[in-house]
Amino acid sequence: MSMPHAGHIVKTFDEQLGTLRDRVLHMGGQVEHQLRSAVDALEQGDAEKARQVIAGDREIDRIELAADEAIAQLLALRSPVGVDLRSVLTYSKTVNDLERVGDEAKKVARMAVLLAADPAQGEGLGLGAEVGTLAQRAQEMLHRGLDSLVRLDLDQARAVKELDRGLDEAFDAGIARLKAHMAAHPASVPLALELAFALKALERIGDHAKNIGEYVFYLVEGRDVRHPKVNPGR
Amino acid sequence: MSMPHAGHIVKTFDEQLGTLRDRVLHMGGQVEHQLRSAVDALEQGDAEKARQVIAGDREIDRIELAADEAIAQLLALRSPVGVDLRSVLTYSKTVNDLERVGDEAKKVARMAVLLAADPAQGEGLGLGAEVGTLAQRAQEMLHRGLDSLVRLDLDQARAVKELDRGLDEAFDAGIARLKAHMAAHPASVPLALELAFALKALERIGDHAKNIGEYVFYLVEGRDVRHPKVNPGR
Amino acid sequence: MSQTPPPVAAPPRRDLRRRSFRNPAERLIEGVLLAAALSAVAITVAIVVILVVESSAFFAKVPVLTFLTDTQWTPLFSNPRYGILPLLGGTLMTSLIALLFAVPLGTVTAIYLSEFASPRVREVVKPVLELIAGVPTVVFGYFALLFVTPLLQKLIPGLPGFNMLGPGIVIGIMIVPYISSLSEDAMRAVPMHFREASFAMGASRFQTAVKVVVPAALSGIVASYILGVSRAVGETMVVAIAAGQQPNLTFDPTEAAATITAFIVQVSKGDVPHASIAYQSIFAAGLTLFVLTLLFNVLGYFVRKRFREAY
Amino acid sequence: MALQSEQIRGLIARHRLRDMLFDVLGLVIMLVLLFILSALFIKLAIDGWDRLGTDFFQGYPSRRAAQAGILPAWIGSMLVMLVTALAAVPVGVAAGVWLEEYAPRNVLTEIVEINVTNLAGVPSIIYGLLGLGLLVHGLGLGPSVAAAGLTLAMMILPVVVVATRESIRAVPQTIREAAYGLGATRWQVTRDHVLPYSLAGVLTGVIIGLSRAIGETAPLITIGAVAFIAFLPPSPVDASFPFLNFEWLSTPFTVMPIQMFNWVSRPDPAFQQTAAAAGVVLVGLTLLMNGAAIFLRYRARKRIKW
Amino acid sequence: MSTVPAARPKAEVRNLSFYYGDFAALKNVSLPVAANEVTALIGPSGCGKSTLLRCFNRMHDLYPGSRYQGEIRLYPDDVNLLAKDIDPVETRIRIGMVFQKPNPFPKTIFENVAYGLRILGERRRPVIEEKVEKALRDAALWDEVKDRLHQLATSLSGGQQQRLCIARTLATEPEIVLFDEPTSALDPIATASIEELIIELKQRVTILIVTHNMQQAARISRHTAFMYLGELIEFGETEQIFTRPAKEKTENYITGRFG
Amino acid sequence: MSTVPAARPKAEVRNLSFYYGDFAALKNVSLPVAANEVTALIGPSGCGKSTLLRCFNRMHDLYPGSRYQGEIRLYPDDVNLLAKDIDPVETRIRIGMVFQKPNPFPKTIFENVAYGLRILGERRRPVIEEKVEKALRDAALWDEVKDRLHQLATSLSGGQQQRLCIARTLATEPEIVLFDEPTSALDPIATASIEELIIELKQRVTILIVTHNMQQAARISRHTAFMYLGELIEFGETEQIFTRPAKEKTENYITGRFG
Ligand SMILES: Nc1ncnc2c1ncn2[C@@H]1O[C@H](COP(=O)(O)OP(=O)(O)OP(=O)(O)O)[C@@H](O)[C@H]1O
Ligand SMILES: Nc1ncnc2c1ncn2[C@@H]1O[C@H](COP(=O)(O)OP(=O)(O)OP(=O)(O)O)[C@@H](O)[C@H]1O
Ligand SMILES: [Mg+2]
Ligand SMILES: [Mg+2]
Ligand SMILES: O=P([O-])([O-])[O-]
Repeated sequence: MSMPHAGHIVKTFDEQLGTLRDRVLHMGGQVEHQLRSAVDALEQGDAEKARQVIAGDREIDRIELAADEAIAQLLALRSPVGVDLRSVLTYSKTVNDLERVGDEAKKVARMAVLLAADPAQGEGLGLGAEVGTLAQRAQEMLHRGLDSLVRLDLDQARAVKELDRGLDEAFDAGIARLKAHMAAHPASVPLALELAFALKALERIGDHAKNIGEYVFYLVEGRDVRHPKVNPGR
Repeated sequence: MSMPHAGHIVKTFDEQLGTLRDRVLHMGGQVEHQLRSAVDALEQGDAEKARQVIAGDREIDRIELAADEAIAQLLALRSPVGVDLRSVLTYSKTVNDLERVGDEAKKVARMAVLLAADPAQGEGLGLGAEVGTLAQRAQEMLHRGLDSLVRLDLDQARAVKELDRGLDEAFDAGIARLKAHMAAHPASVPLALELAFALKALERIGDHAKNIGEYVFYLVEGRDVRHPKVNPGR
Repeated sequence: MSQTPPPVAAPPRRDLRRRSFRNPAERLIEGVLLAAALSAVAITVAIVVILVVESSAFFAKVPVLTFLTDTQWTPLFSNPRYGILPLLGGTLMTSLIALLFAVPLGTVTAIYLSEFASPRVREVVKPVLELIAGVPTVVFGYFALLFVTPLLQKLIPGLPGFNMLGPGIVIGIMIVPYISSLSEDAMRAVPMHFREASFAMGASRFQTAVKVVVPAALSGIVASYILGVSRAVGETMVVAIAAGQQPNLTFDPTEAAATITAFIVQVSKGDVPHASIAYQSIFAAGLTLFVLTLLFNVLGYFVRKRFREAY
Repeated sequence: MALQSEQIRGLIARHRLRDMLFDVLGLVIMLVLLFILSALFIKLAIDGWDRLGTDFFQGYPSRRAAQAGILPAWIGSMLVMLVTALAAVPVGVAAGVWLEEYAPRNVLTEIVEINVTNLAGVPSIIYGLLGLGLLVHGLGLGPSVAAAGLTLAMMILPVVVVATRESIRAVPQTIREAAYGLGATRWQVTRDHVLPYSLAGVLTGVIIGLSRAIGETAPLITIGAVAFIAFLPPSPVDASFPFLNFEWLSTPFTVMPIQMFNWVSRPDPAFQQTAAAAGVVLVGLTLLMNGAAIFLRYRARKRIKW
Repeated sequence: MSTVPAARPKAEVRNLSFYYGDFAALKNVSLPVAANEVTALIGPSGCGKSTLLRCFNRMHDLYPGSRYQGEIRLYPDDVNLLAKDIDPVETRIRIGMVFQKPNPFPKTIFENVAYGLRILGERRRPVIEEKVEKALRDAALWDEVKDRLHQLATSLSGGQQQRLCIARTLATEPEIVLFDEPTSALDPIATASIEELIIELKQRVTILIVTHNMQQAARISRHTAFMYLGELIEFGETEQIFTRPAKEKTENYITGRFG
Repeated sequence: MSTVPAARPKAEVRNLSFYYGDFAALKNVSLPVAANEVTALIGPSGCGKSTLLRCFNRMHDLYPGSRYQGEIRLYPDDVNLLAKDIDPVETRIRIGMVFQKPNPFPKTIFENVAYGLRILGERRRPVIEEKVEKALRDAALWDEVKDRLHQLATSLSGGQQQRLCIARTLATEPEIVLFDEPTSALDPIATASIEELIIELKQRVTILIVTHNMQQAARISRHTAFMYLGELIEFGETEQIFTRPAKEKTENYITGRFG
């Protein structure tokens, strides 16, 4: 495992960078857990679990604040340059995305609460398969995105990008099915609309995971690969 | 007008910070313009304008990349501390939010394209008022958020926060109306769902504007006021 | 944004190639300076040549071995003997007495001035010592003969008017400022931060002086001793005036004895005909003295050089 | 803490005591030294006091102690010094400059350096022998003012060289590099910077050298200075063209210290008083010169900060 | 002035003023020094940083004409270091100092470190050897010099010399070590090793450091004091000082505005 | 090695090796120096930065026993500065130098600045006065010293002295100015003004600067060269060197890892 921030003469710097990295990865783990719980709650109609997720988002927010403060301190006290700076900037952006993922997970959890309150309706929507696919893909992307960050694995990072395409297609399919369902069952509209937002949330999670993968490129190679259309090659 | 980064002994530093700030404000202006155009396109059913907005997002992306690079360079070459560091971090976060706003504006524009293709349907939805209110509020929030950044005006920043509550309410009302409409007019579902996403986008823009206001607090007072629930007072 | 620099009226560029007119003047000056520096070599060469040439006539008459081993020096007698040992003995005795006096006093004074005395005391005492070093030796001869010896005669009954002790002590007094001044310079040259480091560890003044300053300045101090010896050996007037003119191979400091230098003065005072053996004998004596001091000087040179390289 | 503070306090107390003892020892030694020296000078002054008067300075040596004066001696000293200064200063300073500013790092330089160092340690009487062999007999100058002046010039040459070198060395290399960096040539650097900044030091060295020369006896005895001279050398300045007159260079002469030596060597106590009087003058003169040198150096140190 | 969250103060400056003759180099400075932490003093040239530092081991007593007013309390003894009845020598044994320019004595490496022990009257060779080794290890120098203990200290590189000076100070186990710009004569690599060392040392001793290099203060200290014209302008946790200083003067100084 | 995007090179080092006796202090260094830009040389102690800098004005010629091999071409003349037929004295007139320790001559402020002009044979007082004023203005010192031009330069503060040395160099309108760690003896505030000055100066002259302070290189230079053990490891735009260096050695050095 390549650690870009080992080996400073001043070991505290390694420690601090390491701590920051661990904090970010810990946040990633938490967010993954939130997402998994939210999806489980949705699939199992478990309102209690969903509520835990909603409550748990505060913890994510707390971690975000702490991480941002740690980043500001590291920048202020250590003036990192080169790979160290790129690491810190990557962590900063990753934290931001993870926080957004947390929020999206919360949205999914909210949906789960609604569904749990009206299980019959949920059955009626019959979207178990779509949600399941989307959720699974989103989770995989997030996991791989974080993994690519841990391992500084550009192949993995590239793979996340590929996966995003599939996710977007699944999302479009899901929305199309929803539209059809809503048109056919007007009574399902309120819940279905919420479900649409949940699907959207899962789709967004994929985008965030993709972002994380892109940051890894920046960290490792020093080039910003976001927005490939306006940014050919760099 | 208080400029936190004037008066360095090394004037180039002032210049560089000034350039970065101008870049961020310019991006803000661009994004405001995008949003206004998107909303106009939506309200006027102007597909051409909407397409311009969609195309214009690339420019936003380009500015984001350039700003992020400038920020990385500034951090690497100048090791800012104190208010300078807070400024840079604020700009960094603001850029991120602005890019998101740009994306949301693009979503609104996409909706506008759809609507323009089917003006009758749009009329039928009869949501002109809701969209108008939301759009107007979102625009105002964005404008005020950026303004608070320009002037380092905490009152303004606080005001943005207040406005967000109204926006959220307007959004909820809009969604409720949409649900009712969809249930009543199943044929409108496909377009209505897109409209719901557009409303969601406007609501998110408000959130981003609020974020910018919160960063201003950080810049001026050095305290992070995001996530007030987990972060009482700081 | 970086604007393009305003067009600056470029000064006419100077040609970088070597110019010939400047070099001759510079070279001329360098030549003159070099010639001046070589004069030092010339003087040394002249000394050696004169001493060797004049004394070679002497050594043609007196075998070198006799010169070095005979214990009598009576060139002016009708039955002249030319053994340098008595003169050498007198020279070394007076120098030894001087050193026994000057080294401890000079060293203690130097340490005291450099490490203990307040700046004000130092500022007064140091120049005074230097002034003393400038007093003509003939005046010290006067002291030795008319002040110190009479004083000693009170302490040591039977001390003859001419003796080695009195002039020895006076030479000692003469070279105390020399030794203390050079040693003090060497100690002053030890950078302040060494002292601060030592004091900061809780060392006392004496510990700092003895364990840090003196070792660091040691070669400078030793060099000052060596140069002191060299001066004592070459000292003329004090012994010429107060030690007597009798070549006398003895190690009793209370006796009178002649030194090499005193002998040369004694001969020169009279009207010695050029090319006489007496005339030549002073060059032989001078050569001995020169070799002796040369040894000390070269030793001192290397010790000092090491000291210079220390920081 | 490794040691108990009680122990430390004891240790410190012992160290303090030792400091104090040495402080007292140093002070006592110095005071004793100064006391002895002042006693010597006071005795000298007391002995010679009665003889010090205008007559003494205007009189010629005499067989009668009460009438003996030092006129030819001090005039002789002045003339000899003139020759010495004119010969030693330019050559010494130039040699010092060459050694510090021009000398390449090679054998020649090393040889010159060793020679200068050695010459500084050669006893003065050897210079006398040199003068005797080289100037008096070799060049046929005879026992003259010129021979004496040149002999002393050779003697103080190393003093001037060493003083020049040391004060030049005190000019930081950074100052030289600054001047070279501006495009100055070696001579410009020397003339515009090195020499002006070290002038006080050079002057100090020159004065100290001359004061040594003025008190020097042995070499002049060796070259044959006569103690008893009852006339003055011809004046160096003429009333008529070409106004300068070099005859004085070749006249026999005497100088102050020789005069004093001569008187000291006589058993007659009256002459010893006269000797003391000459001693007072001589000491006064050298003190004055050395004092001037010390003052100069002190002022230079104050004025130039790097 | 911010209050200090330092759990255990090792020393505390109280209303300290200091005069060189009539010139007040320190004006009513108060400052806690947390035990086993690094406290940094920063500020523009001539603001009195070194003066304050040198009060701690009474270095000023070596030179005539200076005057203290106020207290520096040392804990846990709770004595006033500046009191008349406190022996400066004892203070210096308990409070070590490392200087700007590496200044090993022109002796062997071993003798440099042994110096402090000998001063304290230690004669037993094995004890000295053991303590020298320990001090050199503590100063992260042992491995580099263990085979050349009897070579001259001046043969070491600048950074090694400075670590030797630290070892020399550590040998007598001081409670506080004062550093006066310890790296300003060193290059970045040597500087980094000294910084690393200082950070390690705080486990053993309390550290007070003067530095011109603000980034250095940022990197190694827990608390930072900003001084200006002999006054203490701001004292606080280093991260606070560098991310959100409370005083405008501090902000101006650390960000490179006109001081 | 990265290629240089410098539009106009003012000078170019080509395959330069330099020997102190047998010791190769520079090994085959090649490096462009862009006109009217600041180029910084960084690297650990003893890597040859100063040696390289001092090749530009042939300072090594002052000391015996050193040897150049390779070229430094100066544009637009397109001559090799190291060629035998080039006069080092002329070179030094066109290529000025500012040293680590401020080293004003112990003369008046005016005479310090006028010295270079006098060397060039300028005798006309009004011309000298005008140029001295201009140089002092260019060095941002005029306002501070205009009322005390005839006081000794040594009475100025460290930062002012250094600016005076810069003015002294500027007076003769050199084309390149070499700076050898010009701020390492100064405090942060004086350092900042010198940095500001250097940035301003590049409009007029080409600047080559050696610095131990990497942040300084980052702040003021357009291009940075990283040297190690006499070799040029990496040369490139400063922002690239500090955000994404191409060589691992560079990365390790700038981020404070083992060099
Ligand atoms: N021995 C002294 N006598 C008189 N004044 C002094 C003495 N030492 C220092 N000062 C003055 O006291 C003030 C504080 O000096 P100090 O050395 O403590 O400053 P500093 O903050 O350490 O500065 P620097 O960063 O330059 O070392 C300065 O104005 C200085 O001129
Ligand atoms: N006059 C000299 N004679 C012999 N070797 C020298 C001389 N000057 C420098 N060196 C050696 O040449 C190498 C490069 O020295 P240089 O001064 O250029 O390094 P530097 O990079 O400027 O280091 P620093 O940052 O310490 O100034 C070093 O190993 C040094 O020891
Ligand atoms: Mg975009
Ligand atoms: Mg200081
Ligand atoms: O900020 P987002 O809602 O687009 O993730």
